Amino acid sequence: MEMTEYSSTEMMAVCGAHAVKDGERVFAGTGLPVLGAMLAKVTHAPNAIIIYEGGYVDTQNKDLALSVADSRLGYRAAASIGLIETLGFLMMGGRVDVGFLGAAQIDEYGNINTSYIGEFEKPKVRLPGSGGGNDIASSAGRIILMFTHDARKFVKKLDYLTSPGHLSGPGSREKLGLIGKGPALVVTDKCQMDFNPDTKRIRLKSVHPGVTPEWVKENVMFDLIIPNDIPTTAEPTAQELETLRTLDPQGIYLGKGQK
Amino acid sequence: MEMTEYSSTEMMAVCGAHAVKDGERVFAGTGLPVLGAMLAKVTHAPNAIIIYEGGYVDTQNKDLALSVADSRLGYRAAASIGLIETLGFLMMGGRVDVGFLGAAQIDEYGNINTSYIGEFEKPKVRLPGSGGGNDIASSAGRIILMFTHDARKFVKKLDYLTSPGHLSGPGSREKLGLIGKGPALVVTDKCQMDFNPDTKRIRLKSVHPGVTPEWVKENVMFDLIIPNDIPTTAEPTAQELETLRTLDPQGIYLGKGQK
Amino acid sequence: MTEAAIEDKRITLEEVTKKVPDGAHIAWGGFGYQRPPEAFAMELIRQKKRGIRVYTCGSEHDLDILVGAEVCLEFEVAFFAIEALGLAPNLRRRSQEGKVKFEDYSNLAMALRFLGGALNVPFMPIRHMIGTDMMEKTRLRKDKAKVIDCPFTGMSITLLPSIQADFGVICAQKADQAGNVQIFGIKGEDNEITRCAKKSIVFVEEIISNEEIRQHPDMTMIPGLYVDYVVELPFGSWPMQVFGIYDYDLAHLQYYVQECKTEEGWQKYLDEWILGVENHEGLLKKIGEKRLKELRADPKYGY
Amino acid sequence: MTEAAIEDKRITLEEVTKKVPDGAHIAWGGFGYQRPPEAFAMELIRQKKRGIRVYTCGSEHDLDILVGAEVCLEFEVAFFAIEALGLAPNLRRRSQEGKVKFEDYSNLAMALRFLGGALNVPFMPIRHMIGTDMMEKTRLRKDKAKVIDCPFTGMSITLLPSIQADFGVICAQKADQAGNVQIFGIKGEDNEITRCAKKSIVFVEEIISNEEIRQHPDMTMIPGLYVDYVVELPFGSWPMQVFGIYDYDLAHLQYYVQECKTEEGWQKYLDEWILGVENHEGLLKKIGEKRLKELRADPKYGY
Repeated sequence: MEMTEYSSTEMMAVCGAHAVKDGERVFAGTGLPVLGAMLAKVTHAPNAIIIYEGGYVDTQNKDLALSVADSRLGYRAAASIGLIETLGFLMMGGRVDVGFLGAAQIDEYGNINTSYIGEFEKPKVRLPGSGGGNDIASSAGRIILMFTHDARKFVKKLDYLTSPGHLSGPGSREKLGLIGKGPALVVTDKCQMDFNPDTKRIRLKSVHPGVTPEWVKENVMFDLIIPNDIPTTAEPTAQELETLRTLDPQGIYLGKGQK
Repeated sequence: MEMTEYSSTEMMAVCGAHAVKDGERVFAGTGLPVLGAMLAKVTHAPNAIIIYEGGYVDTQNKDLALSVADSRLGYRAAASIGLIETLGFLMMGGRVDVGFLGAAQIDEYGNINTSYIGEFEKPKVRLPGSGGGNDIASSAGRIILMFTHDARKFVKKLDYLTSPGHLSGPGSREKLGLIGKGPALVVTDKCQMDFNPDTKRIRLKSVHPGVTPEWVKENVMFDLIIPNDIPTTAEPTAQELETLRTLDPQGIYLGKGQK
Repeated sequence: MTEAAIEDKRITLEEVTKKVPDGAHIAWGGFGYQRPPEAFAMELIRQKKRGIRVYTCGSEHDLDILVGAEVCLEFEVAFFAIEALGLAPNLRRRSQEGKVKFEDYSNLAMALRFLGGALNVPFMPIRHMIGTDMMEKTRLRKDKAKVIDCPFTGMSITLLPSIQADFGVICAQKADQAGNVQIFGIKGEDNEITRCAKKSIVFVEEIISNEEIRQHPDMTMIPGLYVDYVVELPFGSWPMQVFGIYDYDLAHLQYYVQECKTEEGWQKYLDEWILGVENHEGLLKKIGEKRLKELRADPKYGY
Repeated sequence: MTEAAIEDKRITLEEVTKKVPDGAHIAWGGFGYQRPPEAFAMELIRQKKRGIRVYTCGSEHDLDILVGAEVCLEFEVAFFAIEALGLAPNLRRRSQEGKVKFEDYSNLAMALRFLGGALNVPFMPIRHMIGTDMMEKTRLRKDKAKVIDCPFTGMSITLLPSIQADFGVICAQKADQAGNVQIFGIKGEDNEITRCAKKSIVFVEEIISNEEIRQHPDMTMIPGLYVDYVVELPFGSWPMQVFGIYDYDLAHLQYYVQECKTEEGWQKYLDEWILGVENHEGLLKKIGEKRLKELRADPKYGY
């Protein structure tokens, strides 16, 4: 297959898309997850059903949305209701297979901070907060985390735990009655990580072309599990890239000419 | 004013109508209460807002309904929603001024049985049950009870307490956190009764033309309070009767030619 | 772009009824005279189901025939009668025979129990029912309701156990083949029923295209995500009504109430109107085109 | 028949804002870019309100200007940013100054708290938030959330305190003068907000007749019973969007985010776009007919 140049952001979007299976019910937030979910739907997962927390159910939007409440998502949606519907009946009701989330920090168990940087009592930065993130992390069948790689985001201890990953390890989600199975995959612009099924601790899964396992190990602030024989992430195909760029012609999420 | 012959059922409907004030939010069940509420709205209370538990809000039906869910009530309603709306947000939300109810039995405190005649363990008759009755009795601002007079309906002890009246007397509703103020008026085809504000016990308020306080006293199975100087209930006016018959031209609730 | 196939959840009345096993717990839609699953009740009888438990606010002729045929003798319910026409005759008789078991709730209590099931939380709070015999007198459930001290206000508050029934069954005006449902007129508790059930069955008067659904997303009351089976079945709520489509058959209801006052009368009704027709099409033929046409709603009024 | 007068709840933006006292608690409608009460936020600033507390799932530019102008510094909220464009600039700065107090909840938690208020019950159960810092870390409330043992299942379950705010404020497409409201596109948490508030204020793009409301009762999302004031205010959500009516003004939002990164930039924005116009009509004049026309939605797409 012909290789095409692609940006690291495009790589992330394609990895996100690959994580969606056909027929799944997908809960997407704004940003790259939207693109990943849309790409999946127009390539290998045409029967994926995409839901946005504002109230849009089973969307077929033609233009890219800036907000989970964007009118663009309303065009040809199968239903257009409200938050109790999407985050309550669908999400807490256990009817969503996969949810995408971003994070400002995660720890070794995939617990998520999107609220504060610094001490709670006197934070350095107030981040957006949970939004629907905690709801998605608690109840979606599995979680895919997507964010650009920065060592300061992979911390030993979160400044604030906004949304549950595997909490303190095996059994801790079940003990609290959480419905979803927690984080399954972390996608950055450098690598992919998953979680050891026995210990629920994060581990390296694949490195993107040009990135070494050593680089990744040095660019997380905890002791990352690195199994033997880490594969290189498959590169996006020419067709995937072409389709992806059709979905975001203005480069709103993909950026313009950025590598 | 010219007097017109009228039936005892018509008398009840008119008494029910008189109990509604202009601008009030009225919750009506099927049967005579519908007629009472509709009569009020087309005579002295044009700004009354009528709500039916199936989901109809602010109705202006042109034909009489057989069911609280009847499509007739949907014609020109201001909204057509569901039970959580009517019995939840509106009723339990404390937004309804007056509710009409029927009863198979009531006791001295206006507590209501619409569920079983005979012992609960081996009932003689299974009645319709609460329906929305308990909800209305619990939370409507005040309750108007309407049923045909029969001594066996006014009992010292209910076979089953379906819907709360004044329970065991002053303060007992408040103690349980019930929002509504409880029964205010009982309308039968023989008389009207209200409740002593201090003791919350039922008492005779007026007797319909031709009925004596003594007859009423003998036709209840508890010791009815009969104040001095019981007035005779005002007779329906010719205009009220004419309007009422227009609302039920087929005599569905009023009966045909019945006195 | 790859075109998604539109999932086809259509099935016949006979086949969908076969999927409901004896002993199933059903959250039962429709409210009063509006959109009850009548044809489904009749088919449950024809297929001789037993041991069904029904959860509902209130239904009328549909449940009374289930009681008469002893398909369903256990109810968690708020209301049971034929409004304006009197008590439900089979229910009255079967109750006197000691055959029917009720767990009594109020209408709001049942609707909130469906809402709690839809939210997948174990209970819902209510300010009603407290102070009455409905709190203590119980026949079917270990835990009918619980009163706790509210941890915020200190006041007593009643908790009701949520319902997540095996099946949710409703009738509606329109749906597409993927189960996106449009309901016109009151919704009763049908929105909550389809969301709380493990599997939902929707009977519709008319199947419309997915394209039409997507032209009017605001009109979708129940997204297809909640719906497992869609049955196109005109007059599926006869002898009751469907807003905008047809009115109730008052003459038939009056005949039913009168006829079924005796066991003999009920058996005759059962033989003639339910077992005596092969299926729903047979029933419609028996009712006759003339009568069906009379019942058709005037679009201006909806009945 | 006596004709009912149709109650007239219409009022101007200026007058309705005067009815909101300093210190009022407001349940704030709109969700993300969709139908936020922007013009109302600007008028609160012009009238120099202080000490407002806002309850909302998430809003963006509208709340950020309230924070910048220090009208509102207390929030019970789930989300605060300008989606896709970055952090809310005033919020970021005022937070660093230590001036803003948040009580953090999730989106569903806030929506359920409104639902609980609408039902007039003291709390609602939720299976989320448990296990996180949101449960314990608190700034505004004595009782942020409580975990109890479920009396039915024995499992731990979280209870959230219901909200019954002084005011509920939403924007919608259409209403009649009696406050019967039609909302097209997503509803967010606006249905619950109007039902839980002590007084509700509705801003609409267009007033329609009561007759039109009664022709389509299925389209009434919020009956007038819940609504105290109706304000007809075209472009009341600018620079955000209203489904079917107009799109967001992306250029303005980008300009806002850039400009307000510094206090000086914010003060300039405040002077130019909020205090520098006399009222909403003045704002529309400043934006200009040409730009407003560009933002008008194509009815085919809704944006």
